[in-house]
Amino acid sequence: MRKLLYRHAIREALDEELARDENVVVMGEEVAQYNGAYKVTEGLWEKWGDKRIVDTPISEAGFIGMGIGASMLGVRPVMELMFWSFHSVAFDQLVNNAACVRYMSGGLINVPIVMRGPANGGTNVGATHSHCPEGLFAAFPGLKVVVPSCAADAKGLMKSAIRDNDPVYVMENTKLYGIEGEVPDPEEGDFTIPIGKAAIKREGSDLSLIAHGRSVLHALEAAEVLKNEHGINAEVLDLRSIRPLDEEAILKTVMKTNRAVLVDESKPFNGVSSQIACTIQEHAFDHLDAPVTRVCTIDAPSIYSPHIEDEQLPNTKRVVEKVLQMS
Amino acid sequence: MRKLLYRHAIREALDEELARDENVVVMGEEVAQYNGAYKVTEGLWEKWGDKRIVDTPISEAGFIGMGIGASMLGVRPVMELMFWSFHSVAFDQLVNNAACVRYMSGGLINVPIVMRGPANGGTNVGATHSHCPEGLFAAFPGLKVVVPSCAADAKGLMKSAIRDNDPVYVMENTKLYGIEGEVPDPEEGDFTIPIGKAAIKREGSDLSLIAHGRSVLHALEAAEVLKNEHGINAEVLDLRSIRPLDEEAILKTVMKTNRAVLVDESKPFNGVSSQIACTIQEHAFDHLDAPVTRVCTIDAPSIYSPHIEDEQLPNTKRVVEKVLQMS
Amino acid sequence: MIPTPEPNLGGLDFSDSPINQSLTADDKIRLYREMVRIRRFETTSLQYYQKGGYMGGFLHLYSGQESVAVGCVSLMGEHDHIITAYRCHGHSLAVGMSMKECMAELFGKATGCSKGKGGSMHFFAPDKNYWGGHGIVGGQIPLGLGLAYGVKYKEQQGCSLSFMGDGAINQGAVHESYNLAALFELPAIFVIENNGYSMGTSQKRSSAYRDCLAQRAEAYDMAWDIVNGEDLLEVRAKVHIAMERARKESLPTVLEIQTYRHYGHSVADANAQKYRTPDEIKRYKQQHDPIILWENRLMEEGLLTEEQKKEITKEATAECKEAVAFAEESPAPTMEDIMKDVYWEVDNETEASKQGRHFFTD
Amino acid sequence: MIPTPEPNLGGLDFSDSPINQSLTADDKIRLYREMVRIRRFETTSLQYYQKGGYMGGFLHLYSGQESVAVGCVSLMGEHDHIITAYRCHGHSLAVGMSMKECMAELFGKATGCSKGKGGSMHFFAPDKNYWGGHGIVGGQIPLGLGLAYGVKYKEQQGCSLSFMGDGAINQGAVHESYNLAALFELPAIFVIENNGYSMGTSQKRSSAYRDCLAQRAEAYDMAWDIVNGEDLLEVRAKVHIAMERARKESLPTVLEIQTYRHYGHSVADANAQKYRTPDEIKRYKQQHDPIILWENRLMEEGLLTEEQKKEITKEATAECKEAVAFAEESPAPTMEDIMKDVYWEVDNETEASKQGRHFFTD
Ligand SMILES: Cc1ncc(C[n+]2csc(CCOP(=O)(O)OP(=O)(O)O)c2C)c(N)n1
Ligand SMILES: Cc1ncc(C[n+]2csc(CCOP(=O)(O)OP(=O)(O)O)c2C)c(N)n1
Ligand SMILES: [Mg+2]
Ligand SMILES: [Mg+2]
Repeated sequence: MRKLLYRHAIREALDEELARDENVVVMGEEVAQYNGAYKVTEGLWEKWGDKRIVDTPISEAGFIGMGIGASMLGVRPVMELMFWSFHSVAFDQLVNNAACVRYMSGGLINVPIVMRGPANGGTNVGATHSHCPEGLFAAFPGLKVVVPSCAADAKGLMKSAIRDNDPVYVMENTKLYGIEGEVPDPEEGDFTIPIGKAAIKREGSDLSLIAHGRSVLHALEAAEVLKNEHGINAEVLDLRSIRPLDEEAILKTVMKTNRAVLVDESKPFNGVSSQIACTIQEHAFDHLDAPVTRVCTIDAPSIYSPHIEDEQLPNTKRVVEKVLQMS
Repeated sequence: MRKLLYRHAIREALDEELARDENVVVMGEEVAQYNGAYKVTEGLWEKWGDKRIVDTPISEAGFIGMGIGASMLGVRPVMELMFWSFHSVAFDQLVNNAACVRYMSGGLINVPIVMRGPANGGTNVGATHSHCPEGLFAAFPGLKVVVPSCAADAKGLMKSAIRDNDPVYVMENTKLYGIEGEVPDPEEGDFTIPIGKAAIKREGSDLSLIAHGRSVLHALEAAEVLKNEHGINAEVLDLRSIRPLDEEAILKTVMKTNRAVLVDESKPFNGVSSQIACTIQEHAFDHLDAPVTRVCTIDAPSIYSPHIEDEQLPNTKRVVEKVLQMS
Repeated sequence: MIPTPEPNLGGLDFSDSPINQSLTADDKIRLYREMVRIRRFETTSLQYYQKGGYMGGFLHLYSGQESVAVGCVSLMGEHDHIITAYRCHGHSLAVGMSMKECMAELFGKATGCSKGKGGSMHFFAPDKNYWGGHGIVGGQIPLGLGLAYGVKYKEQQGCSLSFMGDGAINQGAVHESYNLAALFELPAIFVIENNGYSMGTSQKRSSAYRDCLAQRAEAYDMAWDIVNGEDLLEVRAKVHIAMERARKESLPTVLEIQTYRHYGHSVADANAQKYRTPDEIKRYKQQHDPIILWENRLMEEGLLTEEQKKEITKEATAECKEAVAFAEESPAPTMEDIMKDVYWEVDNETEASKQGRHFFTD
Repeated sequence: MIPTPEPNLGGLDFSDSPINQSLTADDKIRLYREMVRIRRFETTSLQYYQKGGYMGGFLHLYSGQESVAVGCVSLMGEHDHIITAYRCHGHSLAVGMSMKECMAELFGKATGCSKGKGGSMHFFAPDKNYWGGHGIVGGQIPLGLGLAYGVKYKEQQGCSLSFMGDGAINQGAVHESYNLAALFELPAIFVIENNGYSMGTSQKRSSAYRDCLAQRAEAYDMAWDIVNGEDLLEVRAKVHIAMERARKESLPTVLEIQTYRHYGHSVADANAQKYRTPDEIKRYKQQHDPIILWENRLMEEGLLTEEQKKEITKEATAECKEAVAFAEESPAPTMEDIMKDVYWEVDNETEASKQGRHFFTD
């Protein structure tokens, strides 16, 4: 199959949706003339022009709120946060206006907006630029949170996000932008992936590694090491979205393997994996041969040092170790 | 023992700390001349004057950031958020500047600040005004989160918070402000409660109800009902602080009763109780006779209607039902 | 550079302005009726709030400010949109919402405009281009900006009117919106309803400014004006200019409309008679009540008789009574209702709604 | 009302101003040396960044803007404080931080000023009244306001200087801070280092304004001025006035200092030669480089010889080399280090630190 970089898969999704629906407009800092800080929107401004691809000032609360307001009128903005970390200056718009206006209006309004951008550590940019807020936003009913781990998912989920009539927050990853993956050719038809469906990325029988985003890659690598060096056959489940969450798939793999290790770039207190562990123990209690354990980012603000940041994050070694520690 | 309203216990704490340390300054919207929207600061402006009790404009990001900056110089601001729900417009200051500046400076700076205000539902003020962000903030290493459930704790923990050299976020409750409780007389000496120590509020043997804030009251009421109507003897643990978290006390009560029901006004996805369930199953797996279950706020934005809001929240009836459902 | 106006508080007569000359006698009576209806609605709300057991939460009354909402809304056309803060009953009735749905909302009933989910601060009527009713101070302003963005994007000739209080102007999001409006040349009108106080804090204690609050628009090279809100005709004349600037030139404006609230910040305002002297309140009620002033003008112009006046009040009172009866009789939302209106896709049972778990209550 | 200045870009000679007249020959050479040291440091950083394997993350170079940090810091006394954004190397060296600790920080070493935890954007030296180095655009401005608050609270005669870029002025927190500074009469100076661009966006594409960006201060009835940043003496003269206003009258000022960055936004700026023409960059480097201009002046005044100049550059180069050696040889932070510097109470092993679990890694 055709291969695309993760960033180009997103661009293709945007491009196709811009063509499909004249109400789709891409907005954010440096998305137009600069081609995007991470080149996700490269070439779109040249192709689609000023109306459809819009550069904004550094006013996240203002322009994200503006997007939400416009979406209430039927515009379908796809807003880039240069880093998802900058959610902190637009939080009110993100968790009150986008998430609650439908509810507070008794269903009279809906907010068909997408917020997207990278949300990850691992690039040595320090504590304020390395937040992983997927668990944070998934905590707000009214929001949807999507975290694609590969190029195909990035494209397919982005297209679904743009067509969704609720606010969808897509958390990309600067460490994945440059990774290639197979993505169906547009010639073969419109390619979307439904939001809320997890994917088994590797079949296994001895334990389940449950992950999302870049952690899926660590889980897959760890599964190889476990197989080759320890004869342990791990199944890897990629959540793909955090809300809606494919609990069925989670419980299914756990009931199959009876053991789960969660790999999650969140900080451990109320990381996505806290919720998942909570769910598993509640709904698959009798199927568990051991407690659910987790590999999260080590619990401190994100360190800068390139010598050590990778150790603070989940990585293959830490996943393997955690699995081997299991009773 | 002497009885005080919860709100007056807080006021007494503020008053005593204002007297103890000339660097303590109370700031927020309407805290001075208006006596506080919820009268927590009543009389303090009259007593302490303009320098120590300061009214601010409606600029939460600005004035909270200002407090953080001043605290770096050794001022010890106690900032009121009229509602903790308004954290959404000051989020960057709360989770980046307060939580990370120590880390990013390699420990050169510390931020001895207290943020306080009510954080609760149940007053029919709708989705944007009813957030319970204790779990959200506890997720950020660098912050401390305290949730007092009674007048004595409110006073003792507030005093510890003000003396703490790290940022402490105290989540009060408008539904508790008017509730009376025993508080030691200042004559008997300086009364503080260490942050990070949970309290057994009721001894029991059959199961553990673990709660914080107002949910402790529901847990206690439910324990009475369970005892009187069902012969079930529940232990009630009041967490008192969410970070630092008294995991020892949590595990101890669970190992004693072998069953836990968590009562938590958070929304269920990544509520405080998600984290606690995750911890219990991890560290007391073999002691559990049943999965840990939870009574949280029903998972939708907070409804206004006074006819139904109480049903959306944890309440005594829902706690009793949940316990009775346990296998 | 847009020239800045001389703040004009001299009490000019704005009846000459074309937008006002076009008012028929009926129009003028209708404007009167709207204001009276709002006043009555608020009085009734207050009454039931104080009785206890009917409503919960906050109640921020609009009494005294009626000329602002009614004057502004009277200028709105098909592509003009409006959004405001939590003190929203006046705007809601002015756009044509029924007293019934509003009162039922206050009573927390399923028949309320927001099905009992929003309450006093959150009335909406998108079918009337009315986008709420918002509780976070200043938070609605970027949304209002977005409404202007939407109008322009769709190449309609229209504008958005975004209302806020004199305290709200110190929220950062407001300034970000000013800059965006001016930079993108959006048909956005920012209306500061300056009633002199944000809760218990006077304008002087919350804002630094040169001559007035609207003047901050100059920082963004944006047009602005100051309006004596007690005069319905001045409101209409000046807001009309801003709306035309927006519609025809796609340029934003900040308007500061001076007004006064008769009651405290909310019904729970314990200090309502402290931070404002009883004298001040009395003076405003007696000499600056926009309803009385409009009434006097209509009387002078011979358009309104004592009888008509009574009739209008009577009608409004009757309408309120009906609204209360409707609200009382209406059913409360159910437990199932709590879970509705969270996601469009779920409410509409689409394919998308069938994947994965959306709600985490057991 | 504070009178607003005429923006003065006419190239007046500020050598007469008292604060500049007091400069000895040594002082002037010292200022020169500071600027050269910063330039060298940045060139060295760039070199090692590009070599690969030495540094991570971003690198925002200060080259071209040296006169701003050096000019401002040269005016600071015991109770004056400074804070800035992520483009912070210039300010850091200007306040007296050593190249060693700064370079070690870039190299992510435990000997770095922030122990390798902050990186390029987060240098701090509270002992030198320097409060960082902050990555969230505009986020440092309320902190700077708080420094002014602290100075006033402690009844010291001092002020805070809070630096931001021309793009940062559109963050809401900045405006909230302007209002608070003016309202509370705080000794806060807001310095806009206007290098014409925020990343790839020119001033005109990001900000609506009347004559200039500092003029937004008028919205808050605050003093402001515009400064030609290429002239070290003008920087000193005008910033001194603002600092005196702050110290003596406890009043805030917004200053816009016009400057230029020689490199792209950061080393990763793929479009550094696109949004600005190569011609423009060349012109600034040749005709408006503050170091060259200062050098020329000192030469003209006979205070600097060709030899001295070479010597100063040589020293700075040697200092950089030593700093690199130090950084290279220094140890990296360890796994245990990751968990330090999160809580003061934990680091100091106080009683408070012994209650409950602070960290949630197994
Ligand atoms: C972000 C935020 N901060 C504080 C509040 C609490 N609050 C509600 S209304 C209000 C006063 C607002 O005054 P103003 O903007 O003048 O409007 P008015 O009430 O006079 O109509 C305050 C402080 C809030 N709702 N949101
Ligand atoms: C809140 C926030 N939004 C966006 C960014 C990304 N960003 C970093 S620097 C920058 C440009 C800032 O330009 P300016 O304020 O002019 O400062 P300069 O880089 O020119 O010194 C942007 C968009 C950020 N760090 N924080
Ligand atoms: Mg007001
Ligand atoms: Mg710039």
